[in-house]
Amino acid sequence: MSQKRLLAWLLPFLAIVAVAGSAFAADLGSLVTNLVTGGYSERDDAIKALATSGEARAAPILQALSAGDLYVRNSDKLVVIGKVSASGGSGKLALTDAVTGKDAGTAAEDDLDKVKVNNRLRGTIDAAMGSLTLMSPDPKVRRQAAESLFTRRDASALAALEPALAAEKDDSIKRSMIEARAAIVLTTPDTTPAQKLAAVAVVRDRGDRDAMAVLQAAAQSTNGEVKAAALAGAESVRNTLQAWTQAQNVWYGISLGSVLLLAAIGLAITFGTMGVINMAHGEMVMLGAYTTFVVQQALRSYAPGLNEISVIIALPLAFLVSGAVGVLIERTIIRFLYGRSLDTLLATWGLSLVLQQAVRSIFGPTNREVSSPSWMSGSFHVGQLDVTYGRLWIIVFALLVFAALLLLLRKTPLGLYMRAVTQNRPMAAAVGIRTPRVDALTFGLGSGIAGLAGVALSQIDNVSPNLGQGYIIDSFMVVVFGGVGNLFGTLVGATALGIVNKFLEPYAGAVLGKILVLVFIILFIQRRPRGLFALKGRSVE
Amino acid sequence: MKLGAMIRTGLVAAGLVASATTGAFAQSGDTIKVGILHSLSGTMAISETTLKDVMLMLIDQQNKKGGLLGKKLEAVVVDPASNWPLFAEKARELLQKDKVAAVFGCWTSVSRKSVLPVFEELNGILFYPVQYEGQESQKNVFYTGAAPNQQAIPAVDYLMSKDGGEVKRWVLAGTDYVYPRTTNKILEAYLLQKGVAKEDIMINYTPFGHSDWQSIVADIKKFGSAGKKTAVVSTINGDANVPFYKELGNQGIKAKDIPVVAFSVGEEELAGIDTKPLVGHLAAWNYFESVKNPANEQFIKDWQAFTKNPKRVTNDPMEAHYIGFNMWVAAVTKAGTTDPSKVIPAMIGVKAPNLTGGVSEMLPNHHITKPVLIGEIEANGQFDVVWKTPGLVPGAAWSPILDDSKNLVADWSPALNCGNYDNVAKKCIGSGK
Amino acid sequence: MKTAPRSTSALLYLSGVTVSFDGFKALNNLSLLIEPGEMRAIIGPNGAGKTTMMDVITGKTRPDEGEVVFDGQADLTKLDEAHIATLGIGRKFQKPTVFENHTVRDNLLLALAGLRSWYKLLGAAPTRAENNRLAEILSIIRMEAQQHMLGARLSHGQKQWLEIGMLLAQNPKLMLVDEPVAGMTDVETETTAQVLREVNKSHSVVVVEHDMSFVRALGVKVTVLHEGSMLAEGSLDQVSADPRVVEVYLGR
Amino acid sequence: MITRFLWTGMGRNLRLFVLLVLAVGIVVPALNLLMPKTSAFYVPAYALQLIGKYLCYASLALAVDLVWGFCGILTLGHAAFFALGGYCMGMYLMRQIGARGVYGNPILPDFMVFLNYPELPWFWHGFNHFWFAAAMIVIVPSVLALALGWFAFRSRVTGVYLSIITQAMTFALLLAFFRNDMGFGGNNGMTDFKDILGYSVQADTTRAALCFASALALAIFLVISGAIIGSRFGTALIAVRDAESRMRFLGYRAETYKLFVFVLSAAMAGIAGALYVPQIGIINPSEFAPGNSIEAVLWVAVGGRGTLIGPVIGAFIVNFAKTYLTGALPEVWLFALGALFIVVTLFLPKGVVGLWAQLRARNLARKATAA
Repeated sequence: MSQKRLLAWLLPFLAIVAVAGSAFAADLGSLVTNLVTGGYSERDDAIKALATSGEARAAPILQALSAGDLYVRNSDKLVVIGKVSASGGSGKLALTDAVTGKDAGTAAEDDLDKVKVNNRLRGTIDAAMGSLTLMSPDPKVRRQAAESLFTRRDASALAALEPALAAEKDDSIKRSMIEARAAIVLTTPDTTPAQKLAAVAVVRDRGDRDAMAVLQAAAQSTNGEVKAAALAGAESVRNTLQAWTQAQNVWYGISLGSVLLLAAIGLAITFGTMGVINMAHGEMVMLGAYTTFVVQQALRSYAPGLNEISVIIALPLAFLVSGAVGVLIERTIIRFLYGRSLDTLLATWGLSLVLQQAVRSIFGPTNREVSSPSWMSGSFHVGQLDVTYGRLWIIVFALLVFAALLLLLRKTPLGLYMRAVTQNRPMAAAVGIRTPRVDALTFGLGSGIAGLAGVALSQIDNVSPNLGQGYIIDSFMVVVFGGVGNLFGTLVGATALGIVNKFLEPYAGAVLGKILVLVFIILFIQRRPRGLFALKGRSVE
Repeated sequence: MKLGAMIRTGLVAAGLVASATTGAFAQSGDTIKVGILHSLSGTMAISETTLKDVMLMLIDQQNKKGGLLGKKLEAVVVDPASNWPLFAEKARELLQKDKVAAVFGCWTSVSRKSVLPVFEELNGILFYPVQYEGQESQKNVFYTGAAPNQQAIPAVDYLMSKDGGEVKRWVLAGTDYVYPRTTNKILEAYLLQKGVAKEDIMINYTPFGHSDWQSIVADIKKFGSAGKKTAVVSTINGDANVPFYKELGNQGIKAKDIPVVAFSVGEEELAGIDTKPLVGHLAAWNYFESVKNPANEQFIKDWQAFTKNPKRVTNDPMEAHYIGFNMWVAAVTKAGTTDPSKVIPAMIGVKAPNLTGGVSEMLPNHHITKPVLIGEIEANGQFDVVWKTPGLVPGAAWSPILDDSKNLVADWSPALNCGNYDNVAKKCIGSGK
Repeated sequence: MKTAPRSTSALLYLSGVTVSFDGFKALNNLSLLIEPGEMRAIIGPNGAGKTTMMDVITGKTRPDEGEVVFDGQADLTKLDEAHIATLGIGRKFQKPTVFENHTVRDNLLLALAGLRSWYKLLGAAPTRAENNRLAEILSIIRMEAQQHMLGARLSHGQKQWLEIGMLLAQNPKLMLVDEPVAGMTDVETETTAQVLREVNKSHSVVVVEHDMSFVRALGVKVTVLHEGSMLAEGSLDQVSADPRVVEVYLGR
Repeated sequence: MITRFLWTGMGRNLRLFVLLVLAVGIVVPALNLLMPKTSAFYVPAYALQLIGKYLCYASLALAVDLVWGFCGILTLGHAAFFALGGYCMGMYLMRQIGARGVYGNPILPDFMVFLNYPELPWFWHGFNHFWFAAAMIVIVPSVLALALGWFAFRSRVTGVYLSIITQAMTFALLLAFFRNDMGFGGNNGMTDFKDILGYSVQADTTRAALCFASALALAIFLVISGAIIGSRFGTALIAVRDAESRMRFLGYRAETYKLFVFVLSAAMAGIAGALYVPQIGIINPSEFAPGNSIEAVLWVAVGGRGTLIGPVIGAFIVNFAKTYLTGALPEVWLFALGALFIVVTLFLPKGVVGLWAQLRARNLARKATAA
């Protein structure tokens, strides 16, 4: 073992001694200097040293390092923390002296040298922060600290964990800390088998993936009893997780279904009620996504404060943009093709080529960045089920759109006219409905909804000229499978196909799963040539 | 219409087709034509259009420097429209009709495979700028992108090192086509060699443009919770990356827990993603825009001026074209002619500076020497170089790790003049010549 | 269930036939007997199930319950349209449907009894017997002059005639004729009645019609349908005296 | 009898058109082979290959026209039959490479060596024989068409539903052939062919022969199609297209008529695909892309559906435009192509041939009034 490695190994222990006796107080300045010099290994040690130094400045410095906010000023090699200042003007960072915590003026990024971190250092910082923040007054930070100790399982943290555990009042955080301690006990070689057995029980009761990881690692133990307990514990966790996997598949299926529903529902209107096979439907979706992009760009420059709700602002605009393009298409192309529904397919295919190339010419061929607002990022747990906010909102949104559309068709005069025109055009015209206008509005409505879908899809997929192509075939499958002219069919069809797809995927793989779904649709249409919810009766033909 | 008249009309029509397609035969003697064979429409336009632009810039710059052999260079741009047979057809058009001196083009493996026979038959020159699966060396092709040993292997080495997090468990996730298949095959063999257990390697393939990553990301999460440090080696192709990374971010997979190292994600791809949730994930390339040196800064400045867009990013395949183009210019100058049969031999040994501060050299196997860089994604969509090979790595056409190819070498120098020479059997096998 | 279809002397035998569309009963326990050589008129208000009954007989619609037997042995509920047609049931639709892109002659040729298999048709030219028969029918329907005219260019009345001609060409044992005189002038109606009576000499005929004067002109047994069931049966005078029939036709 | 069947069905125009196709098939390769390169009449190999390709596309368009124009089935999956024929040919050509592959394996194609196949998969056996491959080129697409049509026509799936089914079929095949595990070379497909029937695919004479073969195939397809449409079968077929249920009530089994034509058309598409592959030099799954099938339909629409001659003309017009525009206007050619499709559907519902007929009719009318 090289001297350095030995030192690294000993350092935490030395540091604990130092905290206890405060006789070994290293100079903060030199600790911070070590943090920014040398290779990653040396700096790794420096982080550990700083973390265990007991210095009050340790936590903010490490946090800044982890976040990439720690800099070295070129002019005087001073280590500073830089933050984008609200008032500092463009490109200037407000600086704080890392060691003293005092204001150090402002500087442009070019005058600073960023202190680099890699994943290894981030991990070390995380573990260190775990011990450092266990006593934080903020319960959220304490909980996070306990959780990060559980995943890091850093033996040196045990010393910090015990007093924190004694001081903790909040039961659930206490529970997290006990789990963290158990995890550390299980991974530290020099704990007794009895301690380990008790720890296995604690971890097993936690019951999630992380617990599984700890137990599987513990199952490598040389002690037979511990090994057996860990294996049994892992088995029980696995069984719980297995059950949750099914729930997860259903959830993923519903989520995929909601995307399919969004993409298909506009088509259900234009195709299902008007008989127009709109191959440019995907491009309407794409226009909606690009509208979101433009809205975000505009907000970024003119009203950065509204960025969080940019997606919501984009919704009506996307509806209008796609809807307007839809009306334009209907007035200039589709209306000449009523009664020649297969011809609409050809014309709109040409149109989709034109629209794609137009977007490519205007926005360039590359993907465009559409960011997610914070309320659409991240996830939460329901039992062992990971529910991501983005997907949840898309499901909610899909259902809202569906409900609104249903309401529109059933309860408004426009809806009544639409149904009248699609059922019997000459009759509708005879009773004074202006059919051309209704046609244009119906097509505009279908396209507008596609635009709404585009806003949602911009959150999970590429915003590129090819966006629409990826959904057009799936959308047709959904509408046809559900039964043309039946909105509920589209809802059920989308959900069913989504869930079937997700249940097949783990067994057959993503590709074969999709092939099987397609074959299923082909066979299904043979059985029920008019889809899931077909109208029956003489009037059909 | 009488029979004779009808046939006559038909023949005239056929003749028109023939003459229109060959019409522009008039080869003006005072320019040297350079073909650009990159998709400008269809699914690959997203990546390839940039390369067309960079070629136009390089040609423009060369002309400002006085052209080549006293003649101006003239770019001939065609659109193979992400359609593989069309690549072959357009390659033939460039070589036969436009008589271009060299072609810079292709992105996907299949487009390269599609044009290979054409270049072989018509003895053209193709510069291929994209990292690829290797296991190939063709006399008429110069591979300026990375071979697997210039990207994949160093990346895995890095992850296995202390700095990379001492990864013990590996997810090899890729799009189902030949580049990921080959790369993963090489990586699997390499990892097994390094003592990684078979059950610690998970291989997953998805179709092109895969957009629903929920299940697979959940699987990766599951695989990563076995108590060993886990990393994902991603050979996921272009379009599918954005939803993949978005899903990673949403499901809270942080780089410090399960880092993802990608071989097909560069600055251009990141420009389409909100990178904040992805900070710390990795990419392995031979060039990053963030590399600091005068040549690169000049290149970026020129590029942004040429595209009139101060935010346009640069990426690795662009650098490959930069190197390849300069090498070709050097070789033509050396040979004193653009005749491929003279230029091809002259290419071997030609040196050209790359944009990371070194000088790349064309090897006898038609691959080049390049440094390998590992970058971490930063919040601003750039990469922060966290590791770099000490020197330049020579590209290997044939992987020494795989049984099929461990005895093979490619050497187009006059002594061997063979793309797949069996070192043990001492002969040139298959279609190597 | 494997019961042999009931053997009967009737040409067409319907018993307890029920058809429902999404809960609505288009036919409700309908029974009907047509004797060989008989001509029958079927009347009833809109939605009485007349056309659905035709659909059931010709195999277009499968009944939910009930038996349909043709010529004493063939169970029509098990057969498809083409098979039923070749057994000898011809149908003329309410709205005249002729093949618009074919000439009158080709329309008749297609209808002509005989060749139906696709591979035989590939190499076949019309035989002399077929040509003779075509000439005969053309003269019956008085369309010799229009024989090379496309179906699409015929007037409504001409299309009706062509359809009748096609029925003749098909030479079925039983003809189902759906509203043959809709849109015809009085004179045409009279001629049609004549033709049908003529046809009836060699074929059994079921006529569905609204036009009472036409039914009266036919002078045959009448069946009144209402809400999918048989309401009354007898001569036209008998049924029009039936108070229930009056109720159905006039009561609402 | 057969000859009578073949000749009586064909109209005069069609007969002349067939001769024209044959003439192109003979003259173009001949000019390539016989003329000196400096001659104004010399057809360069590049143009020869393009014309060969157009001829194959024209056969595909004709196949689409048979089912769309004469059965009323808007097929959105015909490129699948074309690609299947192409794959059968590709498998034969791969087997002909023998030990000349990069790994020098005498039996296994390169991609199999690479994917560690221990031996040739069962479905690759026999493809080393040309006769076997030739049979498969016809059989594989036909059987698929038979299976699909059998189910679909019997269950009376019609109109747009049928279109969607055919699209689902080609999409499923696309995904399937992309899978490397299928044993057809995955995304890269098959390429780098060497020989066909012992002749190098890169030799000028082979190219000329393939171009001629494509013209010959197209001519034969035209003759067969014309004969079928002109026969009593054709009369019945068109009647089925116009009023299917009426035909059933006349005692015709409409599904068998459609099925026969659908299968025949699939076989034609397969042969066209098989001729296409050695000329193009690659077959890969993107040939199954749904867009390709739609494009084939558009060729027919441009030329004029239900006319037999129209689709051939349409295929030539659209593909020539594509060849020309992707070179001349690489940035904006999609605008032009898209606009062409819109304009044709809006203003030329009967395609170019329809326009021609219309103009001629007007001309005749004018002459009549003038006289």
